[in-house]
Amino acid sequence: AQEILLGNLFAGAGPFATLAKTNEIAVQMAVEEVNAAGGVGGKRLKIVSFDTAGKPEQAVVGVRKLAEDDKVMAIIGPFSSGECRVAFPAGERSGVVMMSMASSAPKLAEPFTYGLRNTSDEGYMFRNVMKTLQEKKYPIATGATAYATDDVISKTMGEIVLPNIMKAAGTEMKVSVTFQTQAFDLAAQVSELKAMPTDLIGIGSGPDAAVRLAQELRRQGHKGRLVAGSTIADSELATRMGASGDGTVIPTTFFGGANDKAKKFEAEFVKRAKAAGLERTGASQFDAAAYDIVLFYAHAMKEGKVTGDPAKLADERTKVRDILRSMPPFPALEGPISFGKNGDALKPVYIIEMQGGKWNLIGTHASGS
Amino acid sequence: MSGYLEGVLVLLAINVVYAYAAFLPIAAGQLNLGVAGFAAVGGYASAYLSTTLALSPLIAIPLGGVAAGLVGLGVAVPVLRTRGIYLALATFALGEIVRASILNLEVVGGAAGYPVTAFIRLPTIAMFALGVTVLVWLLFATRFGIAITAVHDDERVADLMGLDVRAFQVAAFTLGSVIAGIGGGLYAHHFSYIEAQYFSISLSISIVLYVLFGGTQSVIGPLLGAAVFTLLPELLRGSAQWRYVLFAAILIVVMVIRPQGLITGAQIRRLLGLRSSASQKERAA
Amino acid sequence: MSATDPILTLDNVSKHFGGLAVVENLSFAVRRGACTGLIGPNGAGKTTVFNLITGVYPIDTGRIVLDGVDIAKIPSRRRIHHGVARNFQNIRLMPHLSTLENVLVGQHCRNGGLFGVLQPVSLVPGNRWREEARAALEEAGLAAYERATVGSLPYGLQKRIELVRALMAKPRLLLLDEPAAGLNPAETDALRERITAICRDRGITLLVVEHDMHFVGALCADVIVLNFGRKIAEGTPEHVREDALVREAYLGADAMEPRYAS
Amino acid sequence: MRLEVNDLHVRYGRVHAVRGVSLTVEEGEVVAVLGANGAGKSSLLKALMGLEPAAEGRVILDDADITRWPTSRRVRQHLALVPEGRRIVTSLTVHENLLMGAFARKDVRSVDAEIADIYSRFPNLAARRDAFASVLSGGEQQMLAIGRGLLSAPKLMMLDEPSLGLSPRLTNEVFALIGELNRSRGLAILLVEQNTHKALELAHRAYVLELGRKVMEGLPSKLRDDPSLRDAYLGRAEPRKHVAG
Amino acid sequence: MLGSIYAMIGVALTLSIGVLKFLNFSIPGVFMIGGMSTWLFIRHGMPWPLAGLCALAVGASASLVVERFTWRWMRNAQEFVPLVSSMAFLILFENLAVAYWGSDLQSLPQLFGNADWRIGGLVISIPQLLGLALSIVLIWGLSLLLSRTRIGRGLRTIAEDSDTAILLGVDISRIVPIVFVIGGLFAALAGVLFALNYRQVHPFMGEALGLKGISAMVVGGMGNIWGAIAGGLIIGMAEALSIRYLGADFVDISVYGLLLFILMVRPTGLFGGASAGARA
Ligand SMILES: Nc1ncnc2c1ncn2[C@@H]1O[C@H](COP(=O)(O)OP(=O)(O)OP(=O)(O)O)[C@@H](O)[C@H]1O
Ligand SMILES: Nc1ncnc2c1ncn2[C@@H]1O[C@H](COP(=O)(O)OP(=O)(O)OP(=O)(O)O)[C@@H](O)[C@H]1O
Ligand SMILES: [Mg+2]
Ligand SMILES: [Mg+2]
Repeated sequence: AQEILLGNLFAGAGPFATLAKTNEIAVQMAVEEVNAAGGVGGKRLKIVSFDTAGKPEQAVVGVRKLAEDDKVMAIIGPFSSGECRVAFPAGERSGVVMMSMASSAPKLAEPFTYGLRNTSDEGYMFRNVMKTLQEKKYPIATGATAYATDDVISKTMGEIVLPNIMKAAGTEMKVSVTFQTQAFDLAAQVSELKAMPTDLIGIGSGPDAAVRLAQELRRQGHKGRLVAGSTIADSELATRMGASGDGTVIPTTFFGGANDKAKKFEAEFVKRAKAAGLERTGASQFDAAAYDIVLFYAHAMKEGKVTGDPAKLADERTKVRDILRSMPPFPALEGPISFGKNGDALKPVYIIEMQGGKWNLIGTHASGS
Repeated sequence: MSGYLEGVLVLLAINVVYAYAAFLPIAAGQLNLGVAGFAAVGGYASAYLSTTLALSPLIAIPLGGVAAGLVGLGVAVPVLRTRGIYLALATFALGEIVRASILNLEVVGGAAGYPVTAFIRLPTIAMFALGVTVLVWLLFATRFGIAITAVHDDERVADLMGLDVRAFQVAAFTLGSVIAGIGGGLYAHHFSYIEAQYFSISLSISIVLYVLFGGTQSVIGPLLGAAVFTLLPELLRGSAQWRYVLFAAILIVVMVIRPQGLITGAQIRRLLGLRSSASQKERAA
Repeated sequence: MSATDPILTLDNVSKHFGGLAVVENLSFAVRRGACTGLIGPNGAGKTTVFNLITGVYPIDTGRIVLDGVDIAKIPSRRRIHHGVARNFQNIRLMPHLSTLENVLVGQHCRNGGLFGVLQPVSLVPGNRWREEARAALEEAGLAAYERATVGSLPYGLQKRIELVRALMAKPRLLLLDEPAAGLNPAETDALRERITAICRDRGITLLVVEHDMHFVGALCADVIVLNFGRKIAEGTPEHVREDALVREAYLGADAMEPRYAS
Repeated sequence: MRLEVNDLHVRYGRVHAVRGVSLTVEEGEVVAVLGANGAGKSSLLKALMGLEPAAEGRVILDDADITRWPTSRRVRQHLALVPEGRRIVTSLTVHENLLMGAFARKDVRSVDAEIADIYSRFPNLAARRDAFASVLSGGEQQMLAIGRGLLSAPKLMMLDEPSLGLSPRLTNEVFALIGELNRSRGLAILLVEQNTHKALELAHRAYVLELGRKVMEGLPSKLRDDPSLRDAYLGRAEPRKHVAG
Repeated sequence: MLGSIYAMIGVALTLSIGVLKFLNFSIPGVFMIGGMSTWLFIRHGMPWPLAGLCALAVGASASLVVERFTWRWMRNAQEFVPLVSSMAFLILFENLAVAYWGSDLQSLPQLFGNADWRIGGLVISIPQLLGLALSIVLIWGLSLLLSRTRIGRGLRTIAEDSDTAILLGVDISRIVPIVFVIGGLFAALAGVLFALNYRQVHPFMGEALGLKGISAMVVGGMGNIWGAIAGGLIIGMAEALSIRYLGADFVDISVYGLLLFILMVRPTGLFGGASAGARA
């Protein structure tokens, strides 16, 4: 074969559609770069896409199609934790490496050998947020949490990760309120928070609920600083929160302004997004992660001298897996990255603060710090 | 067989089981929007049994169905006090309560979901689907099927003809729950992982749509409906982001042409090669 | 009326809807094996009497005794097991069932146990119950419509199907509410002959409501006349026809108009 | 108002219910349509009212071809049908049902008086004025259907078995009423009736349908004397059992 | 406030099911269209009142399209069947929105400076209050229309038996679209109010609210407009109270538990009078 195939499981319809679309742009950029640099062992990379519509069942069908029918070397995605949960067992059975760019549910990849995630542990990320706040001497004496309970990541964030790490940093936890991911009216929760104003409000939720919460907090006149894990990191968050987001501090694994490489990537990305009809101010951490996944695969395939010969497919897939899992920190777009025992990436963390509808970098922490 | 095809067939088989779960109550005039709730009970119960007691899925899945059936039986009497859209809403509420309860049930993982170790493949799933289909077909070849329709059409008269209306309603509801539970068990054991969010109202609604789209008057309807709803989006893959737009448009157009669903009772009679009353009358004329 | 051996006795039965007394202190007996007519003006309560006997509504006071059993205390569903079957004034067939299936529903009270319910009636060739139903349709001249969906059949045919369905219960007492409505005189005559023959052959006692006085006169030995929920007259058709009250309330001026002779 | 029907066909899928029927109802005329069960009488009336599409043929009202008109337009042109099976609106009260009869009318002023007139003719209805129509007895529903039909101020009224379920006395009254309206207002009537004797007594002309086809037409006296018709529709002639006097 | 949005969606639904016996699942889609169009028009520089009005027009037109392809064809179909088409319209609307504007949550700018009204600790936003008042007035007018007028009687006849309605001269091909337009206006208005108050919209915003709207309608007793309002407020309150006292974990259990309980105690909803009982 003159080409080596990579599968791409993306959610072309449903609630992740837009995120998936920008991911595709990032993946395409990476593939072009690799091919421009001579491909893998002289062979070009080619992407075979499968739309899961964000549905777990279809993710499984996708894995089987890509692995068994298209005989891809490895799979980029799936996107969400829900899809990963059912796709990883299927990938394990088919013996094909898969790597998610967004799933961050705790310990999800741990039971699998072929399932990897280019995302970082939320605890590790948030610890660095508190570290930066301390370094910058921001007020952190009192804290509260507000989190969604019907989504496992948000719930773990709100019940365990945020309060424990805040307490460890010396913050006194005062209040905790809960809501549902879909809840639109957070007035009741906010008035409860407002009854006992705190310096920090830790948010455990996705970006949408965070936007709602920020707006309601400001509407009711709460001045506390919002802090969160990477669950609310979204490249457009600053635009969406507007003035109500001022002071919000979050960790992210990708920050466009961090270095030249990132700047160049982001500029190109924004250009391509625009060409595809998407107004973006920057790339999200998922886009960067998707981009890096292609680079990891290319690296591992080169390293393993993968030929793409159908007869050796199973062996070569396993080789790719083994190389990835034992890879020394690889100089990726997001920084030097390697994989831990639990299948999740160890990567640098950038701490950013929102000010006037823009993110500013206020701290950088090296991988595994 | 291609992995893709097998994957799609698995979905089809599971959807067929779900469709029959909704069909039984619909045939008796009950729009059950809680099918997903019963599927959840069956799915979680069978997964729990096969994981903790190391039962074979072949035993655990029917047991899951029984568990769902017991829940169905327990709630049938109060829930069936309501009628029509009220019944639909009551079952919807029931399904959501089941889902929300599982979300808080830490034995089975709560919001984190529940991993299932045992794994079943297409042949097993297809066997279950076939079993359920044959069962429902047989059931509708008996007086039971007629009685269910009679109860649906006119409760009062059915009662006066000596039919135990309540018993038939409860039976249809409960049997539907059992089948839903089996569907949930199949899902759990093929996808190796279940979470409460999957068993949401959207699942219930799509299942009900299979039946309404396929036609509620015959046993083939649910089969057809499930097939269209599973296969059509696959066939439309080529249309990229317009896939579901096209899918919905096709549904709308089909319903305009065939408001009674794809297949109706009268058609079945015609398809089976039986002379229609019309041609007979013409002959008699 | 010599009700020496009544199969059915209503004893002081009353029924009110809200403030409206629809049946009041009604007592009458139906002779076994005979055919009794129940007539009266529109809104007199005839259909309501049927509804009370079959249990569509509970009675307010009184007793309804069928062969020595007070069926007023029995749930409506069980009454058909005691041998009362009926048709409905506004036809009530099951619109989604075929003619044959509608008739099969009529058999339910004879074959309704778990075993009966699970018997495959439509798969096995020559199933006893199905054959019986087909034979009944055949006999009623409806065999051609066996598989038709009943909703689209003309009114007159639906009426006849309902009669077959009621007969499938093998009742001892058959209640017919306006069986001849919608039939022309020739059809009415045919129907009357059929009913007479069936009741004679099967020993069925008949209670019929009908506005066609020729039909009632030819079919019934006894007639009970209701007005405003009360009995205003009873006796033979000839006797009742003479009654001034009946003529005033029910028959109207030209009650005696004869049929056209050729 | 004059109605002319040319070669009308009605089909329900593969059932060919009316097969090329032609008939006329002249201004101020009472015309009866007779036929056995399933002959296609109701289908004919439904097609004339636009409730079923005419598969072939033309319907002409005065000089207008109304074959494709929607029903509402026919109602506004003073065509009315008292349908088979009454079709009472059970979730409305008796009074509201009557008001519905006048739905398409522009001259609302006289409606109240006309309703009062209906009530005086059918005291049963007056007594149940505010009851839901669902509780009415069969005959009362029939009265309501007739009353409702009259309230649309028809110039041509089609009645599908108006005497169905009415007591002998009321049947007479209804027929008398129809005759009276015909004479006093010149209301044209197209009457489908199983009570053949009564219908022929009232009608100026009659048609006979059989299996969707017109098989006979003419004056009532002529039809009455036709032996085949007598056997099929009038019953054996000998007056039985009833006592004269 | 959310209660009044539920109520308006509930009214739109109840209008459709009560008057036309049509469980119209596209209503949540029209709600979304109302919200998304408001955002779109404002983004293109329209002042908010104009944007709101345009959004209403878009919503009403969408509802008309739904009528053209659903009710018109299946008015005599078996119960529940139209659910398929109306659900298909919901899928269609959502996926069209995703295809054109992406699946993101979109934010609207702050439109009313500081329009909040503070009483003690309570913050009530004036636009929310106005929205509530507006919806009550509109709903009141609608209920008068239905119970008093000729059109109302005509609609009730259509509800029971559209063939009879036709027979009596009701021009259903003109009246029914009006009902759809009114329903569409209510749903779209709810969407506009939602967009202006919560300042965020996205293609799937209809689903969750639509379900609450259906609950509101049914709790209130279907076909009863005031019931829909009461139902909306009850659901909204139950939600708020259980969040306050039980936490979000139990919101669904308590709200839906309440719903189930109400239905078991009163199988036709709180204000759903037993409909005219059929007789044998
Ligand atoms: N469920 C009910 N609620 C209130 N009134 C009722 C009910 N059922 C019957 N009625 C009233 O009782 C009276 C008698 O009704 P019924 O149907 O028994 O009359 P009927 O003698 O059969 O008349 P017809 O010959 O017209 O069929 C009618 O005036 C009717 O309106
Ligand atoms: N909706 C329908 N679908 C299919 N066939 C129908 C439908 N309505 C009527 N038919 C058929 O059309 C034929 C004529 O029926 P129609 O009701 O016009 O007869 P009719 O003369 O009015 O009879 P009756 O005296 O019993 O009322 C019958 O064969 C009937 O089965
Ligand atoms: Mg009666
Ligand atoms: Mg007829």
